[in-house]
Amino acid sequence: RAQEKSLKIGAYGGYFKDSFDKHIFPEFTKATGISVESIAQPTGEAWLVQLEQAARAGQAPADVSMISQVSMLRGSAAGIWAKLDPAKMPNIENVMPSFINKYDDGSVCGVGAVTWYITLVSNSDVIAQAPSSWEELWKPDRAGQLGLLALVTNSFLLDVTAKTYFGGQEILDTEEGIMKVMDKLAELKDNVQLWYRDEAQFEQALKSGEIPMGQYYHDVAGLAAADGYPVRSTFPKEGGINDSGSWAVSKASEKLDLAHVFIDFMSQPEIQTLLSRKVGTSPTVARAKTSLTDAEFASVSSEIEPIIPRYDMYQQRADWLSQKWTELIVS
Amino acid sequence: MSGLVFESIVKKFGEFTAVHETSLTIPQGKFVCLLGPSGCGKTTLLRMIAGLEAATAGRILLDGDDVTRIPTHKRDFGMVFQNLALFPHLTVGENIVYPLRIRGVSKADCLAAVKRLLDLVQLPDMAGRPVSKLSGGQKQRVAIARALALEPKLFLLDEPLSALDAKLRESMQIELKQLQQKLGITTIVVTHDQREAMTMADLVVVMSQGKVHQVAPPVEIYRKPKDAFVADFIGSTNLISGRISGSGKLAVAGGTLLADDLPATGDVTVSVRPENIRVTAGSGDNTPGCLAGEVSYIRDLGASIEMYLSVAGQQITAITTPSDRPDIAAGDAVSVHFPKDACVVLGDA
Amino acid sequence: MSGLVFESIVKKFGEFTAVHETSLTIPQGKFVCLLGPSGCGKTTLLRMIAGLEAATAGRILLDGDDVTRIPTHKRDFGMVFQNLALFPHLTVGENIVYPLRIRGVSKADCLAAVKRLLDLVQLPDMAGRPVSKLSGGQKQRVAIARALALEPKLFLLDEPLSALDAKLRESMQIELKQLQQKLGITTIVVTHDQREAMTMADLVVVMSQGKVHQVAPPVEIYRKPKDAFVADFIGSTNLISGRISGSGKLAVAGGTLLADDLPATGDVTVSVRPENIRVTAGSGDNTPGCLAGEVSYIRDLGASIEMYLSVAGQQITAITTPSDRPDIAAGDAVSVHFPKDACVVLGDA
Amino acid sequence: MKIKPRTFSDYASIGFPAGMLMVFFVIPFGIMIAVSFFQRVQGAFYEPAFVFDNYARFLTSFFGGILGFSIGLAALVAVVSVLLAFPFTYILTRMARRTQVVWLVFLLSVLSLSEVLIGFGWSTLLSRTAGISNLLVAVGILDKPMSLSPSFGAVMTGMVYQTFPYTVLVLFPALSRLDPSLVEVARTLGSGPVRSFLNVVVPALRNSIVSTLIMVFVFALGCYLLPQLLGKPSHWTLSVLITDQAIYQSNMPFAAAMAVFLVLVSLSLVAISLLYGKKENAA
Amino acid sequence: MINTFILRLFLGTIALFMAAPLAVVAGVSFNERKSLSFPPEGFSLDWYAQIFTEDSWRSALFNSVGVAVGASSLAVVVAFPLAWFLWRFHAPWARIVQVLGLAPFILPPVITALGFLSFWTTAGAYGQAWTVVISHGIFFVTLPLVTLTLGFEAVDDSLVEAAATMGADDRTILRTIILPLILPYIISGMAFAFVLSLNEYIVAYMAVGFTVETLPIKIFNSLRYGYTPTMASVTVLFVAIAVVVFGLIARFGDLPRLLGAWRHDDDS
Ligand SMILES: Nc1ncnc2c1ncn2[C@@H]1O[C@H](COP(=O)(O)OP(=O)(O)OP(=O)(O)O)[C@@H](O)[C@H]1O
Ligand SMILES: Nc1ncnc2c1ncn2[C@@H]1O[C@H](COP(=O)(O)OP(=O)(O)OP(=O)(O)O)[C@@H](O)[C@H]1O
Ligand SMILES: [Mg+2]
Ligand SMILES: [Mg+2]
Repeated sequence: RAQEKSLKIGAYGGYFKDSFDKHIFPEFTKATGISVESIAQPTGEAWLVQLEQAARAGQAPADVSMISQVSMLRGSAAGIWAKLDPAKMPNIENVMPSFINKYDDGSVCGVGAVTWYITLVSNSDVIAQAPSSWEELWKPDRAGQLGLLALVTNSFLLDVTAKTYFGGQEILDTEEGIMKVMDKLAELKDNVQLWYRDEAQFEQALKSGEIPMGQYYHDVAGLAAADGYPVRSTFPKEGGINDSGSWAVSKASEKLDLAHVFIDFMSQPEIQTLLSRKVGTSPTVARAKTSLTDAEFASVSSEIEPIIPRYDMYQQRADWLSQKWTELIVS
Repeated sequence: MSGLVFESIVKKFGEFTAVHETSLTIPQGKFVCLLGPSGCGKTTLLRMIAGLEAATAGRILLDGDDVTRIPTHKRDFGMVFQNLALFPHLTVGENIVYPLRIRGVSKADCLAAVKRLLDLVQLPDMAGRPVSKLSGGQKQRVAIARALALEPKLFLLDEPLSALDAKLRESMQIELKQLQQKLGITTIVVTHDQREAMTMADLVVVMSQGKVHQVAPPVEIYRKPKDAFVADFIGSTNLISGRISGSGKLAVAGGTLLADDLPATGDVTVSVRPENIRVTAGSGDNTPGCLAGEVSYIRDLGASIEMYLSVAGQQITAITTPSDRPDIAAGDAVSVHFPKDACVVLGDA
Repeated sequence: MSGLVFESIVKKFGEFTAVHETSLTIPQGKFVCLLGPSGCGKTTLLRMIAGLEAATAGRILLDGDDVTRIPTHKRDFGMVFQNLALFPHLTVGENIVYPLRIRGVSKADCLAAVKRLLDLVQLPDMAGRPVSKLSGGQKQRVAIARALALEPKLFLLDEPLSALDAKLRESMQIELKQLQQKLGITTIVVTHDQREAMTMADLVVVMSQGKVHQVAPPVEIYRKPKDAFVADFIGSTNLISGRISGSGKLAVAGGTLLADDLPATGDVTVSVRPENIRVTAGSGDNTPGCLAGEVSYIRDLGASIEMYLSVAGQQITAITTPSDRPDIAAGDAVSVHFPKDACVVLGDA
Repeated sequence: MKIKPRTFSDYASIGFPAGMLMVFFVIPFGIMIAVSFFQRVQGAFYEPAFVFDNYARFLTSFFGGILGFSIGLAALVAVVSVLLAFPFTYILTRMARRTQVVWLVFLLSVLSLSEVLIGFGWSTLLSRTAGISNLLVAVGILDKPMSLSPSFGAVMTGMVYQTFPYTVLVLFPALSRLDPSLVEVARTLGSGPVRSFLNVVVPALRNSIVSTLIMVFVFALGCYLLPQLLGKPSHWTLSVLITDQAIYQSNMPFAAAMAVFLVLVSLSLVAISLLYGKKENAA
Repeated sequence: MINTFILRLFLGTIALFMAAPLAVVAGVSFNERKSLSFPPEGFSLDWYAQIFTEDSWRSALFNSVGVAVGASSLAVVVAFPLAWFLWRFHAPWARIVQVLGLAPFILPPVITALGFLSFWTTAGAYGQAWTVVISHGIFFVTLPLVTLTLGFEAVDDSLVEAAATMGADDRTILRTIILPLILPYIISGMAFAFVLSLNEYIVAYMAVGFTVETLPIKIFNSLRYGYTPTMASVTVLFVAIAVVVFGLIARFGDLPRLLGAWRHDDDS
């Protein structure tokens, strides 16, 4: 029966899922004969809670899910991911090693699915000169003009501050160092008009010029600009923030074999190219292996060396960080 | 034994005794009024008959059968509630055949019954009306028709007329009485209006504070009240204390009175109705049955004239009609006549 | 001009005219009862006096000043509502001094006023009670005390006694009347109970369907009703149609009657109270003022006896006391006597 | 006419709802209480245990401040809502039936406006580029348009907007059953309309007002979306942080502990005000 | 007389206050471009069409309505016997069940949501569509419980007794007297539960967020990738449905009475 050859795949609900449903999953089904039941999953963290709760009860709301890095680590700590067998997925050779997630014992539990950039965005009607550095966020004349992400685990502003003012992310190794970074970060608080959680909350304000500057997703900003809104995304000289999502399989899933087939399929350079073109994400394979043109590549990525968040820190100090962060922005 | 019998019935609500031990027999086919002041337990008694309230002790027999434990819906008694309790979501006709319909009587038979019952209560052609569109008197009749739909063994009415205005009420009393005579069903009506009881009943049961004081036909209740409570409650009366002297005479303050059925000796209370007292101008002869008094004041109510008299320090009220009014005014000395057959010697309440 | 004057007052609710053009003078210091069947506009009239309802046309004058446009809270009239409307969140004392407190009267003066008013209504030491803990009659008196706290120019009461039971009601009527006499305030009481009006009022205003029928002292209302409505509404009566013949005689079916104040000619209606009709056994002499009749039936109500007679095809009711009861039974031929001064010739309603 | 339940079928009728509520309400809530004592595993989830760490973590001045703010905000929302809704409902109940129906349908329909959209609507109305301040500029009250959101005022506006229809609907029965003659009698005794409203209507309905305040307060305390959409982080309530901890930090034990605490606090506030109300009544 | 000007001003301000966000939402729903600009740019009804043409919105709409119908029916089914029992029988302990029925509404919604999440995963039914129906049904049981309690209190005891004297047993009374009389209260309790369930987000999200996308979840998900005017048009549609539903209730029932006013006219 067809049911046996079907897979439940979670992708972020909304635009993301729509694009996958339209452009990617049909290709997969065509190529493998495995049908896909796509599942609108909420934000990574919330989805993780649900996966975890379900796994405790031996259930898998989705077989394969796209999970952000912080959540990947959390999930591995709790051991909710199934171990993957690289031998069954020859194509993951293509994926850059930094996008392969492993358990402490070295076994693979996640494979890079897509990556994206968070950059400095601005409204070109309000701000004539495109900003070129994250330092722009600290400028006194930006008072009340910024929109920043509200969670420590998705804004990655600690990494940005460390890179911009403390010569690199090493300072984040110790709690004292992190506190210094936070003190620096506290200086820009007066500039922030909006700490947002849902992208659209900021997007609307950015488009209208209500809040003319902030951090935002490079790909979505590009779509808005293409629609004719006065929105621009700039890779600052310190680098854009590069975050990624990995495919991971719930331990409770009974379709590990099919999941291998799927992940293998998604790791092909051609599919990564397709993703960049249709979904707007940046590939997890080296650019050279893709057939992206310069213009296409520029629209999803940049040659400037990115800021890769200190995921280890976000995992190991999770509660302490969230407490300090909350105190930082709330007080 | 045909009729309704109460055997030592008691009803308590928690600590409070609403009906004290009561035994009572109501013969088949009679029209009975339960009469008494508010809160005396009339409704409670009626509800026990209907099975809406469980008796705390005692038995209720109907035609010799014990019905005490039979649930209300199996008793087949017709009952009209004080507020009529017409079903607001049903039409007049639907209300009337409700008891038939829930027994699965056929549509045709129901229609026939509606017609018959509406004719009986003189409301033909009203079957389709919603009950909210009826006048008070019409509602009344629908409630009665509904209670009669089953040809009940017993017909119970709880202050059925209290919500009506005086004129309508009077005509409904007469109609109700005629209906009962026509159908011959034992009927028990609760009321606190003594006039209503006097008009309708074959038998009046006077209650107060959970106790039955007297059971008798209306005129007897009025003319021969058993105790001071009944005398005072039914109509108004003058209560005069007296003492029976050795010679079989009744001595009261200010003179002596004449009365029938005097006990041998002791202190007694005598009830004399105001309308039976005759007042004449001038201080009288002070023979037995006549006392000297003084007029306190006179109230002219149109249809009748009330004279408030002071007789040997006691307040006495007499009533007369305008045509018989003696020529007296406040302050005048008068003779107050107490006819022998008007003086009723009371038992203990 | 001292007193309350209505000048061509009209009140409409939308299309519906609740009070038709009415002019009326109520002299200072009188006790007035507004009497009439339900829905006749009594409450509306009273509310217009209080300013709770705006008159559609006309003026209301108090002691010569036009008060028609003065808002209620500036009129200084005391009013007692049918449901009493005591403030549930205040104690007895606080209720009573409410009108003083909102005028900033000092605490000490308020205390004194509470004491004085509670003494007046015979409820001393009740000041601290919550109003929910009062009996019906006590609530009544608190409402009256509150309305009197300001020494109002006018004292208005809307069916103040309708919620009370018969005995309590009677005693409250007397108290109310005595209070009014003591204070001498012009008092207007709405009621639909004619007995109440007869007992209390100096002046009765009889209304029906938004119109005033008669304004007169109670006994005059009863003895000399102006029209058939008043005659029938106040007490019960026999209405007999007649025609005045050329010779100044009043011809009715079955004979002639005698009456005062006969108009020259035409058709008239005569009202004769049942208690004024005398019945004797045997067919009579058929002189003027006496008609031959037949007994339909007799009802013994204890205090009185009702005789239903058929006189020349018309139903006539006569009432007598037990002591005057003629020796007749249903079916007997009787003479029915209509005394001359009992026959009242009515105007058009 | 109430009787004691006797037969099996008498009990059956309550058995079903009681069972449903036990299984689907008491057990889930019991699980949450249990979870609040579980051991948090840093960087992962939690393990069954019996520890008070989660409560201990909560008892800091930081969370104390947030709890204080949440209670203050909820209380203020309740007070403002009732202040607006009480006179409004009073006027409403005195209007013609037809008008009442129109208003009621309108208010009930506003209830079907989702919270996100309320947040969006108000953030637009309070924005610099498209908001009310532009109108104020047009009529000359302001020099230039200003941004009014996010701000405390915006949070208040949004929450009052959300609670207002509920408040009206809760007050409606009490006010429409209020005997109109109380006000009329006050007027015959010399109180003007405003005064009689203040010293008759309000005190006569004090109990309804207190229970409405409690209801709105509890409702506002549970609100987690509007403070995020219309407020700065300093305006976030405990409910926001509970959501954060549960969802974004995967810290269910701590979230549960905060929630249990919140429920306890609101229940005790409710109990206190009820007791207070009782006492006033008895006096 | 009350100063009518101040009165009108007050009522007008309230009306404006209540209508303003509605106006924004409605305005936005007519935007020509896929943006939530206000004032709207251009005019288009596409976003309304999209509710029905686009699969995901349409299914979200149907899911929501389906869940709301199921949940509000369940809430009534649970509340009815409880309210009936409380009204019919004298049993003090039943108050506990009543408090349980009133409690779900008092808890912060997040907690209810997490409780259900744990519960359904433990029970092994996590993610099944019907779990959200039960969750909502229990969450909103308070509303019909309150209206039904009101409704039963409004049933005149003597109607029941009258029916009993005519031979109706408990069951017959329930069917022929109580149900017809209480129907308006059932409807209004159900309508309240329906409307609230339609808009409930977090419980639905936690219980079945990933399998059954209800409208609020759909709106939230689309919040992540840009507001679309469709969410405004859906909301406008919702409000319109509510107007129709409550308008019908008002037309065929006595809305003020259902909401707790005494009936002044038509005394029986
Ligand atoms: N369910 C009850 N619980 C407690 N006491 C009750 C109950 N029903 C009636 N009583 C009390 O029993 C007494 C008798 O009540 P009942 O209703 O029989 O009076 P009643 O004679 O019908 O009075 P009324 O003329 O006012 O209707 C009253 O004192 C009443 O308070
Ligand atoms: N606010 C109103 N709107 C419309 N009609 C009204 C209003 N108030 C009273 N009416 C009508 O005016 C008429 C007179 O009413 P009113 O209350 O004055 O009667 P009433 O004589 O006091 O009667 P009752 O003895 O029953 O109290 C009635 O027909 C009533 O229906
Ligand atoms: Mg009774
Ligand atoms: Mg009236």
